[in-house]
Amino acid sequence: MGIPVKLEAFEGPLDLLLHLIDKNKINIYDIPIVVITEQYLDYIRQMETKSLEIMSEFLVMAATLVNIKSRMLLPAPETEEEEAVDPRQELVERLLEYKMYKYISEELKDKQMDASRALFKPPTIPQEIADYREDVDVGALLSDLTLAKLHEIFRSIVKKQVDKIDPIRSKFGKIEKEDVNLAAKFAQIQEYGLEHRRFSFRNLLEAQMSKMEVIVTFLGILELIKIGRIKITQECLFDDIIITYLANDIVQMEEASF
Amino acid sequence: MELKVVEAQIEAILFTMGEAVELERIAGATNQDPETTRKIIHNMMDRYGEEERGIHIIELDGAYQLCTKPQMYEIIIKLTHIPKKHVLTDVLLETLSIIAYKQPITKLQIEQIRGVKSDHAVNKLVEYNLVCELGRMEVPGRPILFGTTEEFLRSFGLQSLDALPIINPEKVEDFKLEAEEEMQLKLDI
Amino acid sequence: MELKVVEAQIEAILFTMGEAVELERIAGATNQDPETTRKIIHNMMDRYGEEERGIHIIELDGAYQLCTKPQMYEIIIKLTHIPKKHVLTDVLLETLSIIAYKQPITKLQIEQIRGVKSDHAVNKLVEYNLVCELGRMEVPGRPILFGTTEEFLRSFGLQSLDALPIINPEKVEDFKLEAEEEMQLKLDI
Repeated sequence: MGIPVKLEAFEGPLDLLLHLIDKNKINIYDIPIVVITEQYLDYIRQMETKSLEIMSEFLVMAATLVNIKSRMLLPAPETEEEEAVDPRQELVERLLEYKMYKYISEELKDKQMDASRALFKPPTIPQEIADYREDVDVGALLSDLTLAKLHEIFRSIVKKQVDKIDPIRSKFGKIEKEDVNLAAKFAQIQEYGLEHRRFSFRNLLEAQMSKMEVIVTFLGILELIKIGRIKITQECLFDDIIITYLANDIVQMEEASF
Repeated sequence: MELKVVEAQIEAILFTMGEAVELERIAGATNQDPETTRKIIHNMMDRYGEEERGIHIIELDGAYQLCTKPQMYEIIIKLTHIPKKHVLTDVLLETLSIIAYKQPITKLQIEQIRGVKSDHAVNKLVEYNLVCELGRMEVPGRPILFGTTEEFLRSFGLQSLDALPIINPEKVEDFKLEAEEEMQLKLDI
Repeated sequence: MELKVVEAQIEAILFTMGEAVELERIAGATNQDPETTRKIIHNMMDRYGEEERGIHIIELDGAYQLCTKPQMYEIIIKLTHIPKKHVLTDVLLETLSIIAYKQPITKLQIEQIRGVKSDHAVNKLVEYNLVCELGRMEVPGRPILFGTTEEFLRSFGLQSLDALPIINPEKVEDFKLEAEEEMQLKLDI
């Protein structure tokens, strides 16, 4: 297409659908499914979202639209008693409900604006009165509670926890997290130091491949300062920090106090 | 006891406590029955409202609290820095209105209406103390039911949940008409 | 400006500020000269004093403050001594059972099990003396560890925590199998 399209951020699939309906100035009760579906799919294609979860919500809506579209293309089955239900019906109901809440939330926003102009006063209860604490009658509080009941409550929580584990997906392989070897990194910084003697802290961090490596490098530097093997200088606030390697050898991590 | 004395006592109570105080507690402290107390307070509310006063009494779900009248805001900010309340994003407002109208409601039900995951929004609202847990729904999985708090009423200037803006059935009709009027193309399959 | 309006403004200022406010600041905010402001305030002080009011304005070295009248002290004591009704809600029961069985446990761990913020519930249980702090966990942030109190044991007639009913490990296994079967059913459809 070549035309840069500025995508608005939509809160969810219903939000996008409402926008399309609004943009085309069409009646919500009479959505031209074909047109809307095409535009909808178009938007999804242009969407740059890295979150699978968000994307999948939009895709579900797209699938619903395509489903409605196909059902509308098929001849309605001839039934004597029931009147054929418009496949768009459910969608329209959802859209209307959603639109209502969008409207209400605007009303609430105004109310909040007004209400925020009233100011309250913190409690000024004299200290000796504030210090008074009545005893809570634990016995009365627990009167209906038996150990068995407490146990039952805990069991149902445990069951809920177990339910949450998806037995299918939990058996899938894991994406291995990268392994940054602390000891190796520690030695590596010192080797670099032996070779360069004076070097830039910023450059050192920029040379790291991942966030985890940056963190480990930073920890390594801190440790080397602590054991007096390097010193650091900085000309001005927020300037680059210059590291000077003072030692003539390398210590192993075990000797340091990690 | 003389009415004036009781009124003075109620004023002192509300002033000292600062926060909302339940009718029953006020009644207990002033030795009045709750219904009489309620009448006295409402009488005071009217007077505070009519007179040229800088403060008034508001009602929050059967509790009462003293606060400044909104029109005093401009004068007060000249003197003191007023901490900004949490600015609610559209997402949070939308979620909050669903909870306000449909309470008690589960996260799943909210998500069905919004069409998107709402964990983050619900958690934020709980964090802001606008929404709280009401208990559990007795269905498999026992999901948590959410509802609005007293802080919600206060932040939105509502006496009780009955004071929520009404979703008028006519409004639905309006939306429909609006859409029809604006309609320029009526495409059909 | 009308006198009544200035009086209302002064009342609102003193109410919001809580502490003593210097005459000059009040005068500045209300756009009056200090001498006029002083007269207005003293006029208000007289009225508050004469009328049967619960609060009055006091002067402190050229500054003014709203506070309750001394004779209201008793009524505040009475109010704060009215016993509040305490109930163990579902939320509290759940949190208590988790703490009982998983102690020592941090707030974050409780939240992970419940899936929602649980500050309020934990604080209430501490207030009720059913739960207390056991120390801190030696991890970054040093979060507080919670456990049940002696009072908790006493109330249930337990000699020690070992006497708590045990969750059968087999039971957990059963739950897992159940869940797997349910999932399989869904897939088979």
